[in-house]
Order: sequence, then structure tokens, then C-alpha cells
Amino acid sequence: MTNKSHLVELKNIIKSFVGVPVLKDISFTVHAKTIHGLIGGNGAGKSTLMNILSGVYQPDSGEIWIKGNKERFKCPADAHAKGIYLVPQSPSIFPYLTIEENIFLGMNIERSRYSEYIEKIKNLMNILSCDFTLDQIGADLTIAKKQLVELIKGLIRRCDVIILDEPTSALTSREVDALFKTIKQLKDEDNMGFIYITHRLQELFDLVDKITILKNGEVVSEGFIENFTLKDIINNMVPKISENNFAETEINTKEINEKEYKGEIEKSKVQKIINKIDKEDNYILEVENLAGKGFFDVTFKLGRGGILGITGVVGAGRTEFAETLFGIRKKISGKVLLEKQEININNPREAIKHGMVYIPEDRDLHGVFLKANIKENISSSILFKIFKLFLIEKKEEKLAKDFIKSLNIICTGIDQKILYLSGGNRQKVVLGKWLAVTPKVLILDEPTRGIDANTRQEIYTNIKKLAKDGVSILLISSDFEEILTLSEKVVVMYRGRTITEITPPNITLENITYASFGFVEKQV
Amino acid sequence: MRKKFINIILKRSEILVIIILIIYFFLMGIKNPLFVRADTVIRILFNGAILSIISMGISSVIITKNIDVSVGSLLGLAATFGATYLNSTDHPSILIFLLITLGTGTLGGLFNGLGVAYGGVSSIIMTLGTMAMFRGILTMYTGGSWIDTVPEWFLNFSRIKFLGLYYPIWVMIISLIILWIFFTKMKWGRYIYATGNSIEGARLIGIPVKMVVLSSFVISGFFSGLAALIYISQIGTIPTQAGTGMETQAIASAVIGGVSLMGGTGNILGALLGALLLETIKYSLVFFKVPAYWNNVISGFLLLFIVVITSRIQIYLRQEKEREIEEALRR
Amino acid sequence: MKKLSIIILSILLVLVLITSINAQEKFKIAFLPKIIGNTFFEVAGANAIKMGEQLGVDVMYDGPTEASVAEQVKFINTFVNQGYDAIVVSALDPKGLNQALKRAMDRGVKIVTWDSDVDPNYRTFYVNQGTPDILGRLLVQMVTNQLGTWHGKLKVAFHYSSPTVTDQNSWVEYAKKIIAEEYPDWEIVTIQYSDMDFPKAVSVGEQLLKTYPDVNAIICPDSTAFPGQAKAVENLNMIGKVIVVGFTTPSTIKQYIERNTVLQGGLWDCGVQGAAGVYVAYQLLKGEKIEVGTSFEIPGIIGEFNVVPNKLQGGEMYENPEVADRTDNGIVLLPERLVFTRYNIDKYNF
Amino acid sequence: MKKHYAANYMNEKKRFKNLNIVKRKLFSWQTTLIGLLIVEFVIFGSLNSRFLNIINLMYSVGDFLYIAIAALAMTCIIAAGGIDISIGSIMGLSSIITGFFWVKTSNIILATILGLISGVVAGTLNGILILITQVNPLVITLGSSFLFSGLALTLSGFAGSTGFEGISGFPDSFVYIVNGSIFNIPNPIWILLILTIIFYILLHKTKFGRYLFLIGMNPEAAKYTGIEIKKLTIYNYAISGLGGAIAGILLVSYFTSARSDLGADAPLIVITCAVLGGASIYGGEGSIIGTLLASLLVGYLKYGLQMINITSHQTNVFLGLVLILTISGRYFWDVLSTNYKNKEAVKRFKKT
Repeated sequence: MTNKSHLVELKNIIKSFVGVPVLKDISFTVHAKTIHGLIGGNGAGKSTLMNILSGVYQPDSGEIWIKGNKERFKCPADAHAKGIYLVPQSPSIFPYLTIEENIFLGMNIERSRYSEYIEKIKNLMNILSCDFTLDQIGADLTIAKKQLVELIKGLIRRCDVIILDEPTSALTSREVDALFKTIKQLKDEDNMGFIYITHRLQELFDLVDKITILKNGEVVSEGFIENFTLKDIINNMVPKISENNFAETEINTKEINEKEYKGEIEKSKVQKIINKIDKEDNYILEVENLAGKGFFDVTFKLGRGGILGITGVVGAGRTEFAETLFGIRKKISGKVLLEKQEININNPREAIKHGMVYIPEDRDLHGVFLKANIKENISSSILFKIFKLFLIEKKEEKLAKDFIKSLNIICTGIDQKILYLSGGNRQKVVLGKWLAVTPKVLILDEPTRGIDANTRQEIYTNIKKLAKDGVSILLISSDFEEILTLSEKVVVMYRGRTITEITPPNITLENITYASFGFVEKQV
Repeated sequence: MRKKFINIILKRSEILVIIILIIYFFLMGIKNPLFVRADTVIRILFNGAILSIISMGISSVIITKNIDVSVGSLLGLAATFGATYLNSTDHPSILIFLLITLGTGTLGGLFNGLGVAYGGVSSIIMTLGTMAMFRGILTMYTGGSWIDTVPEWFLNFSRIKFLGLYYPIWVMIISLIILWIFFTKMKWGRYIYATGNSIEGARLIGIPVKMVVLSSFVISGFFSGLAALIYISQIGTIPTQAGTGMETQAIASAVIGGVSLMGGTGNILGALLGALLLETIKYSLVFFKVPAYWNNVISGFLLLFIVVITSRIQIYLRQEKEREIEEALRR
Repeated sequence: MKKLSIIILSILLVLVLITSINAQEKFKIAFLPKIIGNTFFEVAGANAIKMGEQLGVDVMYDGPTEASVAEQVKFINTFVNQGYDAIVVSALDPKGLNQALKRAMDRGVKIVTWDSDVDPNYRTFYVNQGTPDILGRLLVQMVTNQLGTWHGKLKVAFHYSSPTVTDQNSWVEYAKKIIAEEYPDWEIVTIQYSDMDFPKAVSVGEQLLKTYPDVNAIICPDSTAFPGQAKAVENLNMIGKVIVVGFTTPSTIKQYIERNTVLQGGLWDCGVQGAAGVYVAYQLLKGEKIEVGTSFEIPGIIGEFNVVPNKLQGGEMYENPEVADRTDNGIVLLPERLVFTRYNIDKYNF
Repeated sequence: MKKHYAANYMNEKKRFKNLNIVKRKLFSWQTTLIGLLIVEFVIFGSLNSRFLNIINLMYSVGDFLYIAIAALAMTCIIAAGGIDISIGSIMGLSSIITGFFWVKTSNIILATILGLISGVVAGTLNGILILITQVNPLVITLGSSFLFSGLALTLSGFAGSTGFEGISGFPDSFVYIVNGSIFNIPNPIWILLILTIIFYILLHKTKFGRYLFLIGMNPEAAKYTGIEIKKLTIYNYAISGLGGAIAGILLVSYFTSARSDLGADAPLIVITCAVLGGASIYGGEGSIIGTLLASLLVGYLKYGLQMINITSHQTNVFLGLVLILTISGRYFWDVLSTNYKNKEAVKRFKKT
């Protein structure tokens, strides 16, 4: 049965967590010289499957065959020894080791070939146009740069199979192109196989050869990419059960509009937006020449109930700006006007009191309390408002239940720990936590990073609905498509400054891209 | 120039400790000139050898984001076993003696490590437990009496000088060099840092994290044994309380020297210097010539003061560096 | 959990089999030191148990592992709950045990103190190594013994465990008084403490010698400070340049006497003291009278034990008219104090 | 087909939920602690019938009252991701301050209040130092423990000629606080009960307590959530100082003597109780009830071992072993039960 050209063969894998099945009898094969896309919605079991393949978890039942031999992986080192390497979705770069140490850590290479490897790394860094050096320490890098290092770590190890889990979520389009080129080159030259996990479904058509679609721990469809259209893929991924259970919720996966995927904005919609923006008086938040650590000059105006996109390449100072606005960092100069009143915010509590909230970029580190349950997370932002001294359990529970329902958070109950939720559901909890304070201005920083397509759509719908309800939204994102889909006006930052403001009908991928690299004059 | 200085101090926090040591000696010299003598420095090194060795060993555990509070008890246990052997025969073999003393330390560390890495016990609980156990075994073994005599020839060991320094000081220096090489030049040393940085990340790239954690406890145990060796020859009497309170001092030394309790950062030299700083404070109290019941107030105050000063300087320097980067970006 | 309880159960059973010797209808006496794991108390405890065997009573020796009043109170309470007939205790605090002892006496438990006393109201007899006057004088005497016929200025320092230790404090107080009255030329330069921590005793000892380079004699009435100070003298190569005297067990100080670092060290026979404590408790239990002003002998021990009134100890606690001159409550004095020199040290095995 | 699947999914969800509730009720750590406590009573009771004497059991609470109280305060500190080594020195300091002002003013109420205030001040100092230095609380409180115990020693010398050796002569009303009884139940039990309720409400039922947990779980996220970490940290250490002061003053009442070294042996056993009670040294977890149970467990374990004539040396080895085996057993039990559940799930799945 087994074939030597089958680099990896997983047979009848079953895996449960605390008695709840996550993988139900999955078989999965990767061939040499193939880039194999693995997709599926939230909690479909992609990550679990790959963690089993890379030795992080052990299956409860089932077999792993590598190049025709049956193997058992007790730990990741076993998997590495058999030529399997996982580039994780959230980079785990060691903060106090240098980049060089980070890359070489866990590799067994002779001293004599050391310089050869350094050469290769530098080459890769060139191709991916990395702007860091090998002797910087991990803590100095931004999340996007860390992801590049993770990629280099994977690519430098001449493995048979490299698993890439959402490698592009923090990369710019230029870096993505370079990455794809490198992967394709490696595949052909070195007989390698890749397993590529992504939520950006369009990437699939540019890159992969075959795809496997998972849903609720089962393989629902498999085949060559040529045989699929985007619509097929999405239809296969949508978990139908949500129709039965959450029919009453307003925000529903049914609303997925395929056109939005392609970034096309309907003409009628444009007209509406222009009308809205024209109401000059209706600005809720005005930022004038704000400067702080990491950014120097930010100016824009946000209309009531509007969605303002702020974008730019990594390092443009977007997050630093947002954190300053929210009071986490100190501002150096400039003015912030909220509802025409100048405000001075020194800490997040003041920002919240003014009705301004911030959903941070690094969800697990800054957004949620992983060890706390959903109820405790959602109420954390508003405890000071709704309780004097003692907690009233019923009140808190109702709050949590309301948000679980309205945001369609998939969980076992309000007592479930965030740790056991998928990334998308965690983000919904963060959203719920901040909506609980009924904000006037909602600052979203990379709201859909590392989140699957379904949940992403849900979050988009939520954002739009919020705007419709009068919440003004500041959307910070490096995903230009996201900006394009949601924003009614776009401000582009470049090297710590807002360099241009793009209004409809000029909001196009091209214009944003040019501006974010500093070419303002290209925009007409 | 200034920028370079900031960078160096931020990267090498032990330099700050050296500066503080120098300033401390200077100020003490004003207070009591008798203190500032080459002999005092040697006495501090000599007396501080035990604490420094322990704190270097404990650093390997702290770097993995664990903690070991059993080192003091383990020192006492190893010293008791070693000294009992020395007294048991007329012609003790040095080799067996080393084996017993260092072996006790290593085995104690191994037991800690097994519990933490494979037994699912958090390190603080594990070592709190073994701290009581080791001390209990010690007192049961000796029946509660002190070991009062150690053969004369062995006591003389600690008085042997080489290149002007006593042998305990050499043991300290050699330990420093070995650990320094281990932590900076060897793969396993890197693994220890990586595990402390992020245990999940380390596992993902194929580091055998359980073995790494285990090994760090073994190292800590081994150096407790080594410190016990010095204890026997330097003190010459092993009371049942030998090593009590050593653990908190060793942890404090490591932290003052820049080893973070959050794991993954700091180095061995820092831990050593931290221990010497503590020892210097302890060794200067009588020189203040104030009523001795003030001594604990003074040492507590000095420790807090130094911690406050170093941390404020670090925070200031970090801000300065950020400002520099800021300005560079603005340009 | 089941597994665990089985393990606990079996370990316990084994331990109990080893340790519990269950004898019926004998007097049960608890012998409580300040701290276990210290040679001084271990020797006293061993002799107390031996005396128990001789008298045919059960003697239990146990105490706190840390010098903590709270722990000691715990022990007293447990001994009472266990049904011990008498408790022989060396108190960590002259007043801190009062409530526990009161409760014990209310339940009919006889209380005898040894080594360190409590308020006379809360015990019957105190087996005393010597009044502070005797021991303070002994300390000074050990210094003058080494001066020979020389008279004149002398710089003296004290080094002991901590100012919170009652008996050591009282000896030092008397020694200071004697110096002030009888040796006006002497100057007390400093008093240092080393908290019963051996390395600290060495460090403090060295600092003392360096800070006061002209000090002539150091008096160390503490079993840790004494050898620590001697070690410091050796470390700084000052053997013969400074007189070190103090109290500790002969086995601890032997090596320093052999090396001539220390010429004289003092103590009383703590073994005799432990045995005497048990003996007195036994007499009380049997209902035999021990009266103040008389003396008695203990079989197997040389010398006479004088029973003196409380007021001889001096101090507020003892001069209280309620207890000062009682006949059924007083102080039992040990027959002799010991001074160890290189000529007699081999005679003592504790 | 799809509908069937959905139903199946819902069933599993329900099963999971039920399992969770059962698991939480039956196998929670607190239940285990109660179980251990019962086992302890059964074993000691069968080995020495005097152990089960109810009056003795009640009175012996006084022996470890100070440990239990400090452990309650320590639970709050550990839950918020901190640690307070100085709690023992604070006991000594507050007891000396109480004694000192009793000697100087002869007003016991004033002296007690000043003792409590000194604990709060000491705790606040800890909190402030931890905030301005950003150094690990272990180091700060270690340093401050030297400072406080030194201050206590020095101050005790000013209270009179024998001050170093303990200040005594407290009035009967003060001594009665711990040594008396109400309705035939000794006061230590009442005190412990009341303080447990107060701390339980504080940590588990107030906004303040919730904030402590959140800070302990993730201080960064707490900052981003607008929680006033600085203020809360200082309050927390002040409360811990107050806890230490209460424990210290109760010790004075219990011993009728104020000493500078009261409580010096406390910190490690206090931390042991808090952690054995379920607090995570890395913050974010902790339970007042668990801590109380653990304090009782450890306190009665020591008492019981003594009752069956096991000496303190052996007790130490035994205590250490029990601590390690309990926690390790808990871990292995978790691993085994999870494996078992997963196997069951595979079986269930293969059946359908």
C-alpha cells in the first residue's frame, strides 16, 4: 500500500482532548515535489493534525508513515530526525538569544560547515528582504520580523516536509511574493514537500498543488487545486450546524458575500460612503500632529459611525500610535479632540472613561487572560463601572451570555477557559470585552490576524454593524484587502507619519500599496 | 561614546554591580579606612566562595524559569556526609570523599529535577519539600549532634595558597570559567537559555526540554556539593543548621547580578558578582562601628537601596536607548 | 487518591512500628530543648533518657527544629494532650510559654525548667547551671586566668548569638558589672551578635578583629560564636595575639584548644543538667519533697545539688515577693562548672 | 447525514459540559484536600486515640493560627503574581510596636492599632518599592525582611532593659483575645473563621479580588484592560502587611510576650500552605478555602505526627515527602484520567 514517493502518510488518526474528539479518523498524504494546502474553519483540526505530525501531540489512535516506514513521534525532536519541521503560526523566537542563535538552536551541524550555513541564511534574508541583522536579539524584533525568522529557521533546515502554518499573516505583499518564489524553488530543487495552512484562500491558487479541506475533525474534500473554485472551497468549509443553533443571531455566516473577497466595492456603496464623509461637522475624533515614541506626526479625522482605515507597512508606527492614543504610552506632542473637546489621556482607564477602547494586535499577550474563563474576560473591562465593591454573579453571567450569543462565540459555556478557545473565538471574546463598555470609538489593531475565513467574515460583519449602530471605528491593519473591504476612508502611515488620506473612489489596492511605500505622488 | 556606554551596561548588567562595588568600597573607605585593604578583599572572596558557588549553580535553575530553594539544605547534607566519611577512617581516600560530597549534591539535584521535569511538581513545591527532607535526613543521620572535627590536613586545604589566592577562591574562579564556557559556548547551555525563554518554543524546535530542566537541577545540586566541600574545609565544624538561609541569599545574589526570575536571561558572572556584593555588605557591618543590633537594619536598608538604585539606573538607561532610537528614526 | 492514602498509611505504620514503644503505667516525662540538632541539647537529651531508664520512667526527647517560641508552645501543648505527666523544658522565652505552661499545670502536669528559666509562677523548680553571678564571674575569670600576674589596661569585646537570648544576656550583664567594679582599667570596645549562624560567626569574628585591631580579649558565651570567633582568629593568623574565651561543648572547642587558639573554654556538664531535670521531675511525680535550703544527691552523679530560693537569681521576675522565698518552688544548682584546658579536655566526651 | 452529525456534535457538547461540572464538583483540589484531611484524622485517630479528643483538636488551632492567617494574606499576594517573604518580619515588627507602645502608653487599644498600622505601612513600603524598581518581589521583600526584623530588634531594645528578651505584662483583656473562648469554642477558631470569611469575600467576591486574579494571570493584558495595577499592587501588599500584623499581634496575645523574632520561621511554611491550597506561584490562581484547608492539613499533620511520637527530624522528611507526593499524585492522576477519557472517546467514536 505504502509508497516511497509518499513523503508522509497519516492513517486513521483519532485524537481527543479531555474526552472531546477533535480529529475523527483522518487520513492525509503528502507527496514529494508538492505544496499541499490544508484548510478548514475554526477548530476544524488543522493545527492538531499538524501538531501530531510534528510530534507535539501523540494520537490516541492511528499511524504515521514516513517514506514507507511506520514511525512513532514522542516529541518534536523525533519528527525533526525524520525530516519534518513545523513553522508555527505564532512565532516562538527566544527573546534573549540572538537571531543567529535562534536559527541554529536545535540544529546539529559541524563547525566546519557553519560559515556555509551563515552564507545560506544571509542569502535567504536577502531574498526575503529582511532588515535585521544576525546579532540582534529576539526581543528587538517586531512580530512580523519574528515570523520571517521563523520562516528562515524552517527553510534553512533541509527537511523533507516543511509545515507552514499561516506564514503570511504578518507579511507584506512583497514579502509574500518572495516567500512563494522561495518555496517553489525549494520544492523543485530539493524534492521537498510542503504543507501550507492558510486563511487567505486566494493565496492557494497562486501557490499550492493540492488541497485538503477539513471540517470538524474530518476530511470533507481533497484534490488538485485546479478542480476547485473559491466558491467550492468556501462552501466546503462552512460549518452547517451553525444554521440550526444560531439562527436567531443577527450576525450570521450566511451573510458571506463572495464579492467582498475580491475586494470589489459596489458602486452604490461608494456613493453612500461619500455622502457620509461629506458631513464635515460630524467628526468624533480628531487627531492633530500627534507624536510619541515610534511615530512623529499623525493627523486625521474620524467621523461619527465611520470606519477609518489606518495602514502602512510594518514599522510605520501604527501600533505605537494606537497605544499612545489609548494611554498606554506617553504622548510627546500634538492634540487629540474627542467630540470637539481636547482630551489628555494618561492611562487606559481614562481612555475607557472617555469611551475609547483599543483591541490590541497581540491578542494572547495583551488582549485576553488565557487562564481566566469567558465570563471573567468579558467583564474584566467593565468591572469598575458596573460593580461598586462586590461582584454580583448573575449580572456578570448575563453580560457574558449576551455576548456569547450576539457574537456567536463557540464554546461550552461561560465557564470555559480562553486557553481552550481557538484564535477566532478568542478574538470574539476580546471584541465582547470591549463592546461591554459601549464605546464611542473602537480602535482595532489587526483584528483578524491568524483567524480563519469564516470567523473573519463574522468579525467583518460585526464591525460593519457596529459602525451602523454609531460606533466610530479606527481600523489598523496591514492587510490591505481588509482595509479595502471595510474602510470608508483610508489614512496611510509611512515611517511614523500620516502621509496621505485616500477617499473613495480612490481606495484601491494599488493606491494603498504605493502610498504605504512612500510614493504619494502616484496617487491622483 | 555615550551610546556605546549605555549599550554595554544594558547588555552586561554585571558591570553595574562592579561599579556599585567600587563605589561601596570608596564610601566605606571614608567611613572606616581599615576596611579598604587588599586583605579585606581576599577575606571577602574567601568567605564569599560558598555563597558565590551556590548562586552560580542556582542560576542555571533560575534561567530555566524554575527555582531551587533546597540548595542550603543540600549543602548541609553533602557536608555532613562528606565530613562523616573523613572522620570514619584514619586514611580517607580523597576520591571517595569527593564522590560522596559531590555525589550527594548531584543526587539531591537529580531528585529535584526528576520531580520537576517528570513528576509534574512545580519547582517551588518540589524544592520546598526536599528542603525539609534533606534537613530532616541530615539531623536523623547525625542524631542531631554537630560534626566538630575534621582532619587537620583537610582543614589546611583551605589555607593553601596558589598565586597569592586561597584554594576556595580558585575553586570559585574555575567554577566560573567552566560555567561560563558551558553557558556561552556549548549547545546544552544554549538549550538551558532557550528553555527558560519559552518552554513550548524550545520543545517545538526539538530541544529535549525535560532533560534540560533535569540537567539544570543536577548542575545546581552539583554546585551545592562543591560548596559543601569548601564549607567542610573552611569552617571545620558542620552544625546541623549548616546552609540554612543560603537559598534566599543565593537567589537574591543571582537576581541582583541580572539573572531574571522570569527565566531565559542573565549570566553566571552576574550571579557571582551579586553574591560578592552581598558578602561585601555582610563583611562591612562591624566596620560601621554602630551598636550591633542596628546591623540588620543597615544590611536590609543597603540591600534595598542598592536594588532600587540599580533598577532605576537600568530603567533610565533603557529609556535613554529608546530615545536614541527615536532620534535616529526622526532623522 | 486511593493509591496515595495507601502509601501514606503504609509509611506511617512503618514509622510508628519503629518509633513507638508503648509501655503502660510508667510515668511519662517530656524533655524539651530550645532546639534540636545542637550538640549541647542533644547531650542533655541523651542523658535525660538514660536517667529515665535508670529511674524506670519514659522520657521523650523532642523539640523545635527552629528556635521559635511558637514551635515550642506547640510542643508543650501536644505533650499535654498526649498525657505526659511532667515536662522538663529549656525555655526560648522567659514569658512566651506562660499560657501554655499554665494550661499544662491546670491539667496537673509538673513543670521543671532547665538551662533557661520561665517565670517561677509557671514551674516548680529550675535546674540551673549557675546563677548569672557565678557564670558571669566564670567568663571574666577565664580571661584573668590567662593574664597571669599582669594588671593594667585591657580591651575586651563580647560576641554572642543575639540580644534576644535571655541567659546569655544575663551572663554578659553580670560580666560587665564585675568588670566595671573590679577591673576599672578594662574597656569594653564592642558587643557583636552572630545569630547562631556558623559562617556568620566567622565573618563577624574576622570583622571584629579587623575593626578593633587592638582588642585583647573576646568573650563568647555562645556555642556558635565561640568556635566561630576562634576560627576567625586562625583565619587572620592571630593565634596567641588575642584571648578568646567562652562557653561551648568540649567537643566543639577541642580542635581550637589543640591548636592553642583557645586556652580555656567553659561550660557545665549539660548531661548532668539533663539528667537532674528528669530526676527532679520524677521526685515531684512521686510526691517526694524537695525543699529550698536543703541539698540532695543523685545516684550515679558526683556532687551535691543545692536547692536555693528564687531570689538568688536576681531580677524582677525572681524578686517578686510571691515567689522570692517560697520553700516548694526554687532553684536547683548544679554542683560544678567546668573549665576546659588542653590538659583536661580529653576527659569529656560531649 | 449532516443533521445527524449536528445532533452528534450537540450531544458531545452536552456531555462535555456535564463532565465538566461533575469533574469540578468531585475532583476539585479542595475536595481532595478535604479527603486528605479526613484520611489524616482517620490514620492519626487509629494510631493514638487521644488525637481525636475534640477539645485538644480545637485548642491546637491556636498553635498554627498565625500561619493560617498569614497564609490567607499570602494567597492574595500569590494570586496577583507576587510573593511576600517579609510577612514573618512584619509579624515581629508589629508585635514589637504593639509591645513598645503598650509599655510607653499603657493603652492597649492604641498600642494594638499602632501595631496594625505598622504592618500596613511596612506592606505599603514593599508595594511601593516593587513598583518603582520593577524588581521581582522576592528580592525586594527579602531585603525588606532584614530591614523590618532589624527595626524590630532595635526598637525592642528601647522598650526597657529586658526589651530584647520580650516585652510582657499585657492586660488580661488582651491575653483573652486568643486564649479565651466563646460558647466553649476557643477564640482562635472564631478568629480564623471570621478572617477566612473576610478574605474569601475579598478575594473571590469583590471587584478588588477579581482584579488581583486578572493581574496575576497576565499583567500586560491587565494594563491594556485599564486595570490600575499600581494602585492595586500597593493595596495588596498593604493588606498582606495587615495580615502579617494581625498574625503578629495575635501571637503576642497567645504568648503574652512580644518578641522581635516572632514569626521568623513563618514565611516558608506560609508559602507552602498557600501553594498546597492551590495557589500558583506564577499568579492567577489561588483559593482562600484551599489555603485554609491546607493550613489545617499541615497544622494537624504536624500535631498528629507529634502525637504518635514521631520526632521533628522525621516529621520534616515526612512533610516534604507528603507535599511532593500529593502534588505529583495530582499531576499523574490528571494525566491518567485524561488518557482514560480520550480512550473512551475513541471507543465511543468507533462504535458510531
